[in-house]
Amino acid sequence: MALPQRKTDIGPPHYKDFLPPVIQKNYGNWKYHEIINPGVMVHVSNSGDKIWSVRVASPRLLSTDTIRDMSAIAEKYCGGYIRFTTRNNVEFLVSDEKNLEPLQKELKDKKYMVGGIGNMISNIVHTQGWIHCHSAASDASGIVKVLMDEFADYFTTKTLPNKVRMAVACCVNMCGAVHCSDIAVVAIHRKVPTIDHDKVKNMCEVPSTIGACPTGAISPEPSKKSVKINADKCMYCGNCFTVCPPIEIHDPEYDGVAIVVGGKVGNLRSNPKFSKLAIPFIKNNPPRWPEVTAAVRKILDAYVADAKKHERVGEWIERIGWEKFFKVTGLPFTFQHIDDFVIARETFRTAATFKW
Amino acid sequence: MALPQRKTDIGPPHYKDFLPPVIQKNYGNWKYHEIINPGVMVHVSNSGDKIWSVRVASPRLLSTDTIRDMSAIAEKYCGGYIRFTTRNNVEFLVSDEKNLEPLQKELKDKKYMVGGIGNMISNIVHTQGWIHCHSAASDASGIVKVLMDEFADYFTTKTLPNKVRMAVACCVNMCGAVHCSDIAVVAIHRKVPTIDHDKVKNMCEVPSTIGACPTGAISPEPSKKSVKINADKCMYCGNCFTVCPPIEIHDPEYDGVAIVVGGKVGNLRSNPKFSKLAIPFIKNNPPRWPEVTAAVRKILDAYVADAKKHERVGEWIERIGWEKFFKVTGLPFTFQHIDDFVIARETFRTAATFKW
Amino acid sequence: MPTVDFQGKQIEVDEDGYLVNLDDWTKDLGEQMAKGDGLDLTEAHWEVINFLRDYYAKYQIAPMIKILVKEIAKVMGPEKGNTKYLYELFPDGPAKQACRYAGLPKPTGCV
Amino acid sequence: MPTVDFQGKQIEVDEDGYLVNLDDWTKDLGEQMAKGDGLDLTEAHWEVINFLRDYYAKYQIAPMIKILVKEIAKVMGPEKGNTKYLYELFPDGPAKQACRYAGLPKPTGCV
Amino acid sequence: MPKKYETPLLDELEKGPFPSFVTEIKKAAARSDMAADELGQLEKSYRDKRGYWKHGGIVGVRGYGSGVIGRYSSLPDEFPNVANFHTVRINSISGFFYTSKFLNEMCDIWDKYGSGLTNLHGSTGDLVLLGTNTENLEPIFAEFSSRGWDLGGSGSALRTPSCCVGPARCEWANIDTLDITYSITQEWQDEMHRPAFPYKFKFKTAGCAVDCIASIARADCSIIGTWKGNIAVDQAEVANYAKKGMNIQEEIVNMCPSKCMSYDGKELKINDADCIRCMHCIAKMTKALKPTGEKGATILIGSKAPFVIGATLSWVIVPFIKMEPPYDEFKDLIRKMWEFWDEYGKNRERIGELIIRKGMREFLEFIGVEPQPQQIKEPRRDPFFFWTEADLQK
Amino acid sequence: MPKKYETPLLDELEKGPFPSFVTEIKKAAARSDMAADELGQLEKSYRDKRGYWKHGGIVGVRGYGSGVIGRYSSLPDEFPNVANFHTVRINSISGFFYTSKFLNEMCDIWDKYGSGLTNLHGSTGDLVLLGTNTENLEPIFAEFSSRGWDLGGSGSALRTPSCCVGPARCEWANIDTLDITYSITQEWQDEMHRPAFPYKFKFKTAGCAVDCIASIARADCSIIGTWKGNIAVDQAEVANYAKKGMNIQEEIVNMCPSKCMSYDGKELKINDADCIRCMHCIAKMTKALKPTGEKGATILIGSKAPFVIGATLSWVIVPFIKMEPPYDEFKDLIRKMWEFWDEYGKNRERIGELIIRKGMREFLEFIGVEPQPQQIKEPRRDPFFFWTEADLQK
Ligand code: SRM
Ligand code: SRM
Ligand code: SRM
Ligand code: SRM
Ligand code: SF4
Ligand code: SF4
Ligand code: SF4
Ligand code: SF4
Ligand code: SF4
Ligand code: SF4
Ligand code: SF4
Ligand code: SF4
Repeated sequence: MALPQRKTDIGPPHYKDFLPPVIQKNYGNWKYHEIINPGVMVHVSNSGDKIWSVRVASPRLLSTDTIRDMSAIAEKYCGGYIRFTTRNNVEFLVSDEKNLEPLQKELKDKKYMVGGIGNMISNIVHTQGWIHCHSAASDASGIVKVLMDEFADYFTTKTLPNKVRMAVACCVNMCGAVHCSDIAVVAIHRKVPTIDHDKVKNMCEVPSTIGACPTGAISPEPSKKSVKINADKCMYCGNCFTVCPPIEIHDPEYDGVAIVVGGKVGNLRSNPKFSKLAIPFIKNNPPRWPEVTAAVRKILDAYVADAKKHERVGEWIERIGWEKFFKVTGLPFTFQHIDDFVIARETFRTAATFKW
Repeated sequence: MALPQRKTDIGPPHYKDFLPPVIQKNYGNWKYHEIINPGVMVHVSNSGDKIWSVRVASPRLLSTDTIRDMSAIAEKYCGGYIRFTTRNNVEFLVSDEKNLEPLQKELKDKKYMVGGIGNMISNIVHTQGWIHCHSAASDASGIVKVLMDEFADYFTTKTLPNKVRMAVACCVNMCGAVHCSDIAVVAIHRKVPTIDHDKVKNMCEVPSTIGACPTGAISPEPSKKSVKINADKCMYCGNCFTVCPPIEIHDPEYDGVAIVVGGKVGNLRSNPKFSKLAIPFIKNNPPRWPEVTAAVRKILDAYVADAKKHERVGEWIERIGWEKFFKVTGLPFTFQHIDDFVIARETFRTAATFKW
Repeated sequence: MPTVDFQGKQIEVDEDGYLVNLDDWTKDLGEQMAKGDGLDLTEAHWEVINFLRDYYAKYQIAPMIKILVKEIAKVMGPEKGNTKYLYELFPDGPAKQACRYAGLPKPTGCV
Repeated sequence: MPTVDFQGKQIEVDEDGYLVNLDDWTKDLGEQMAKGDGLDLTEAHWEVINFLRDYYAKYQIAPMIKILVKEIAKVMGPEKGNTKYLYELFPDGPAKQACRYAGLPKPTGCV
Repeated sequence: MPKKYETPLLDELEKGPFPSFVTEIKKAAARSDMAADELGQLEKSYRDKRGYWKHGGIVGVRGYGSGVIGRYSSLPDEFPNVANFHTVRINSISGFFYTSKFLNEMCDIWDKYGSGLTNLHGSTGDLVLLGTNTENLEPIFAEFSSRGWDLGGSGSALRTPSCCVGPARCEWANIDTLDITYSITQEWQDEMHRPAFPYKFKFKTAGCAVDCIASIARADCSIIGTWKGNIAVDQAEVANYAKKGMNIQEEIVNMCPSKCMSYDGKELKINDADCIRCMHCIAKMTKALKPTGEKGATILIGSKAPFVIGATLSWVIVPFIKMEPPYDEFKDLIRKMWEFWDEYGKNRERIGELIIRKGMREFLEFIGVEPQPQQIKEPRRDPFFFWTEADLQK
Repeated sequence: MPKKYETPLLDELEKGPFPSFVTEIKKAAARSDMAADELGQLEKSYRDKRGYWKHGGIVGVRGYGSGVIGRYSSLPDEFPNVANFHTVRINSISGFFYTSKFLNEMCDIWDKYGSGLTNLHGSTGDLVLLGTNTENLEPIFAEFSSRGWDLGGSGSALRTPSCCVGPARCEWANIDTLDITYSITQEWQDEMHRPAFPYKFKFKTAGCAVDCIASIARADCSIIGTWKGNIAVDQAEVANYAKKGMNIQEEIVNMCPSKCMSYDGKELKINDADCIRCMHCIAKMTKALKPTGEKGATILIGSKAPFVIGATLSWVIVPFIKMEPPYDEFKDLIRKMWEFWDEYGKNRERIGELIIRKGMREFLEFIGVEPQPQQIKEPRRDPFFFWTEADLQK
């Protein structure tokens, strides 16, 4: 069968063609919203018009089967209009109030997980992992799955002091917002990469490889037309591996994840914050990484128990102080927690004030 | 006349021998103090004993004449006991209350400036300047004199929201606490140093000179057995000049001072803070640097007008925000204010929040 | 490892057709690779390929596109100093085709 | 500039007696400088002076005291590896005397 | 019939309440050889605790240098159907709005030419078609582009811009995030499809400082809506919130970062001159508070992941700019930034890293933006700084 | 009769209420040739807007490598009496206490051998004798040392330690600042007099976190007194402060950085577990509040002026250490730090710079101190970090 005529540089279709009519009409004219329950919110326009959004969880990795099923549901209750959120949840956009209940019923019947709106744990931003990326030091989807199972009630019913944004990245390239999440998991290596010297000269740009190293651990090895790594300086980031295929860094024995906490991106109350290291390492333990869920549980529970209303995880920690964070969570403080990278000195405690 | 027998490595005398008896008796046993007036405070011991301290300003550079005069006063009213403060004021230590009034009278009669205790401008920490240092880009004593003249009433009578600690350094070696002062003046150069190449090879360690440059602007000039300076990278700090005499950086036409603000060293309320750049440059205008006093006056007045009780200058600025500091003081904001040194990125505004 | 037959010899290439041993490269091999993609290499193509090879020999890295574009502008005239022109010459893109024909290592990372 | 008379020649020195032209240095000049301070240079002194000269020739800087002390410990025995011993040899201190006799530039800065 | 693999480990991940990606792969694996081998290889990864993919390949569609991520299995013999298994990035719709019609069409094409697996969406915001063979790339492109869809970015190119839902369904949007995203995407098609930058470049647009697209954390250019004017207070609604149990003093006034609010139990007062527009009070009392006055955006530059100098957040370059179609002033500004990057950027150097390396002054002078205290948290601390000849003459 | 210079510019600095350094120089110049030439040269500096001193010279007293700052005029012909004009640093008394007897003796010696000018005190804390000729150095040293005084530090050596007035006259001192200063000064005379460090090293000791000696800003080792225990509250005195007009809520409770205080108009309560011992409440209500429990010090390392990497503040190494004579534990700790510095320090590298260069871990392991969250403001942000073989086996 002949292929249709290809076009180039046309860009995506215009968004207007995908907006429900009530949105087109009230575009930019919304007055307020109300959260009806963790799965449903309504936006009310200055004109009085309303649109209801019903949110369901998604594993993000979707088969066409599931997409077709969602389409069918959207057609039945939403005039075919559906959207995805910036955290990969699905939102059914309901223009007609009478469809709201039947839609929710069908979703529940079909075992869709409804929720995530308000002060909840919403979906976990994540990345490819062993599913599609060469760089992964762990799997992202699996960890997301077990964490969301563990905290499902915080998606569907139980509320928190504020939203808790989680992320999982399968390597330190961090193709998510790990570096600014309330609680996040990032996969790391812990062994110096090995180099297949014979291949370097054919497959690898030596200057780029040297330049890729954040700590300057790589230098030329002219005799082999290759490079060498100063093991004392290497902190296993894998950037050399990214730019130079003959360098190998995976080591199942020593790969695993670190947990970082206290980041945020919004400007509310306090400025956007980076996540900071809470747990330097947990071994990969597929398929359900029980040590990871337990660790996150410990941190989350401490937050829930102690945070004030509206306080994000990072705001809570900054209020009580990091020394107290380690105390209340019982997490050990190690040399790995003390920064020794570029802005290390800015993290040292240049004050005589702290808690015991 | 034969010299007395020299001794070595004996260290200073024991401090006990210099403490008034009431202090010896109540050493470590003080209960509280009261500030009677800006020039007098009393410390009360758990035993009920008291010691009064009467503070007078000092230019720090003292002739033996003046020291003898102070000694005489101390002998008359204080059993000969006198001390200097960490900011170079003089404290007459009165053990007998009845000496308090006559002492104050004599000090006033002799035109000693009494004050500095409490929420005042105390003496200005400073350095050698043109009086004794080869490195000076301005004079310290002169600037201190005109500033203290300008703000004399804040030493003797008028109180402030909190102490205002000032410092003056005659070059960026900053032999004072300029980098952590409420308001400070630091002398700077603005021209690339010149090199007397012939002398470098005899008088100067090339590697040390290269290593001294904070920006890596210096490299070897092997043909001349000397060094060369990359003018684009040089920010006129003068460190090369310090380590290598054949390098000259003084340029009366372009030398002058910068004003930094908002630093503190104490841990009260907020952590110790660095001073930050407020005014990048004011030309040297001896003998009385009127532009410097006017600029400091402007900053101080804004602080006095707007700060809450107990707020230090830096705490006030952080509360209102730096953008508002520039607005209320009317000081221009320039490219020089934006950091481009080692931790520059940490000073960029990584938030969408600020005042107009 | 896949191979290509070149003048009777089996030359090793990777999945994307880049040489496994850069020393295997000859001008003719470049021509043959292009033919495989349905391309006849003109002088204009060779201008690019030679620049890539020279640059690589000198710096051990492939030039950034912007450098390549500037070079072309210099040699072929400013109206050709843009990526459009490069894609006219090499429809699959300079990374995919020109670097391959030039016998450079496969560009990495930037995906 | 002050000068010193050395074997009939006027050698330029600075206020502290350091050579203005390092090339003027000879062993005898070193000896003469020491004599001026009332010192007779023994082998132990020369051990230090030679080390200073070698080090300077190699690195273009005077060694840090700690390096000098370690070197002495190595050559003369651990009981002499301390500053006390250095000050016994050179009562005015290694910077003021040994570097000067060795014809090194005047140490700067560290005051 | 695709091959059926035993997956005891992955099966564990079908348990529990959250929808399972394993179930999704299994659904596709029932029909697709590719999906089946993906499942098989993944089970092996779970067993061996390591991935089995090789370094990215160079594949794509004619005329484009980007839009496809090449991927080869390192176990091609064991899993031949994923021996090559590339992802195709389809440029999504502003705000991630879809219709069932389009989704169904998309599924039809993808079932025909690909694994039947997708990511809705990738982290950058593309509609990711997860896994197909090299020979299917051109057909897929023809099918999509003929229907009005195009590929997104990859490589050292402009990446697919994305945005929050904004004016389409949010009362706080100060700018038209969807239109801005559409407009810049259309404007810079060439920059997206034919990599010519030193490294990747990402735009993300948020309607307000809540930043529901995380623009400040992961966009080379973060566009964040804001306003110049007062917050209008509806005191009756304030009273309503109080009545419903909100502790206005604790939850709102005390949490205001600029401490510019006060509440006496009746009236909520805002000293607007001191408000830093953090959005806290507005977000928590949406019925009572509303920004008024001029609307526009703050432009921030430079956020990215940790390599090479550590993760960065975007920082303010232009505190306020009007954002109205056709956004010429904004686009000109971006062009100047790219010119700067083009001039000085090293290979694999993001624009933010370049600015940190070169200093803000060179960048600001190049793009013609004045120094302003809004660009910094605090002025420099050390008295080391540069003077140009022109500065000296002032 | 010393030469008399016209000083129209400097005369301007005799005006105004603050005591004039010019007047001081003039007083000395009336008797001293050196002081007279100092005055003349200074007037010239004021006219030409530049200093006229040359790079430091190497002068000193026998057996010492430090204690004297060599200084030569660059205009020796014009001002021959300051052609060489060195300063002598006399090690001051802990807490800067003096008797008139000593001061008078000091003046006698200094008038005989020097310019008659002093600094009371230098920034480091020495009693600075400002300006004398080379030939007077030995006599000056003999006069002082025979009376029980010694020189202070200079060069790459231990510098004269200094401290706040502490227990001698302050109710807040947690440690005996004077005794500590005396003890370390005596302990390390050799380190002070015979430079053998990579660069200078300064101790400053403050009795509490008020830090009246600015130790955290300008000491390689800052010793700051602190306590482990509760703050005892005298409620009657609290009431007194309130009666006298203190707004306790505003001035004390709201300004407490850890927000661990509360006040209901009657009782002031402190949640001691959350107190960070900043000293604010205690300083402002000294009669009402008093720390109790164990006393000791926090040891911080590393503050210094801007060269080469920018100014630093000291940071916590040991959160709490007992400080009781003979301070052996503390002294051993310092010796280990010096060993580390000796081992790895480069020429002109302060210990703080070295730790920043090498990383805290190497330093802490070397000196045998555990990692503790009190040492940092916050943990690292980027997931780049080291593992030793031992770590991996854990
Ligand atoms: C749908 C979505 C935008 C989109 O274009 O898709 C969205 C929608 C809304 N956000 Fe958001 N936010 C969305 C991602 C975000 C993100 C981005 C992210 O998570 O990566 C953030 C920044 C998180 C951070 O700071 O780290 C975000 C931080 C907020 C906040 C701030 C919470 C706080 O106090 O810190 C609010 C205000 C609130 O909840 O009071 C908010 C409020 C809202 C409101 C109420 C805005 C409105 O008036 O419509 C919307 C519903 C709230 C809800 O879901 O609870 N939204 N929101 C995104 C839903 C993601 C999801 O599936 O859960
Ligand atoms: C005498 C002196 C110690 C010495 O050993 O010489 C001293 C003595 C006292 N200081 Fe201080 N401080 C002295 C230098 C300092 C310094 C160091 C400096 O300025 O370089 C500081 C740190 C400044 C900073 O943070 O930048 C300092 C910050 C304070 C503070 C904290 C003020 C604040 O709230 O930030 C207090 C507490 C107060 O005033 O309430 C204080 C309180 C006191 C008390 C009340 C302590 C006491 O109970 O005796 C003493 C009298 C206060 C006064 O002068 O107003 N002292 N005080 C120093 C006098 C210097 C002078 O001549 O003015
Ligand atoms: C697919 C996606 C993850 C996902 O599962 O969603 C992804 C996947 C990859 N990213 Fe990413 N990045 C993706 C969003 C991101 C983001 C988030 C964002 O865009 O908001 C980031 C962090 C923000 C940033 O740009 O810094 C991100 C930072 C990186 C980096 C680090 C770049 C840096 O400057 O430090 C690399 C490394 C590189 O470029 O070589 C990278 C590289 C990669 C590569 C190409 C790995 C490589 O070196 O070959 C991954 C291909 C995976 C595969 O085989 O499918 N990816 N990458 C995301 C793109 C989907 C889409 O187009 O929608
Ligand atoms: C006299 C004094 C200033 C004063 O007027 O009080 C002083 C004077 C000099 N200092 Fe200083 N420093 C003095 C306290 C300081 C302080 C403050 C302190 O010790 O609390 C500092 C900042 C803290 C620090 O240590 O970093 C200080 C940081 C410097 C530096 C920068 C060191 C660095 O690591 O960045 C230098 C440069 C150098 O060492 O070459 C320096 C160098 C100098 C030299 C020796 C200049 C030179 O390179 O030859 C000055 C000699 C002046 C002269 O001819 O009389 N001086 N110097 C202070 C010593 C008096 C005393 O012993 O009591
Ligand atoms: S985070 Fe790393 S492993 Fe995961 S998708 Fe991105 S580059 Fe690949
Ligand atoms: S893994 Fe990272 S730190 Fe180690 S050599 Fe490679 S690039 Fe450098
Ligand atoms: S600050 Fe500079 S000029 Fe002033 S005394 Fe110190 S080194 Fe000399
Ligand atoms: S003045 Fe400072 S920046 Fe300039 S060359 Fe000398 S050391 Fe470097
Ligand atoms: S960023 Fe602001 S405008 Fe956009 S969806 Fe979130 S709250 Fe609404
Ligand atoms: S927007 Fe933020 S800063 Fe402004 S009044 Fe509301 S809470 Fe305060
Ligand atoms: S630092 Fe503390 S103990 Fe020392 S004088 Fe100041 S307030 Fe008193
Ligand atoms: S000492 Fe500081 S932290 Fe502790 S209670 Fe008092 S004000 Fe609060």
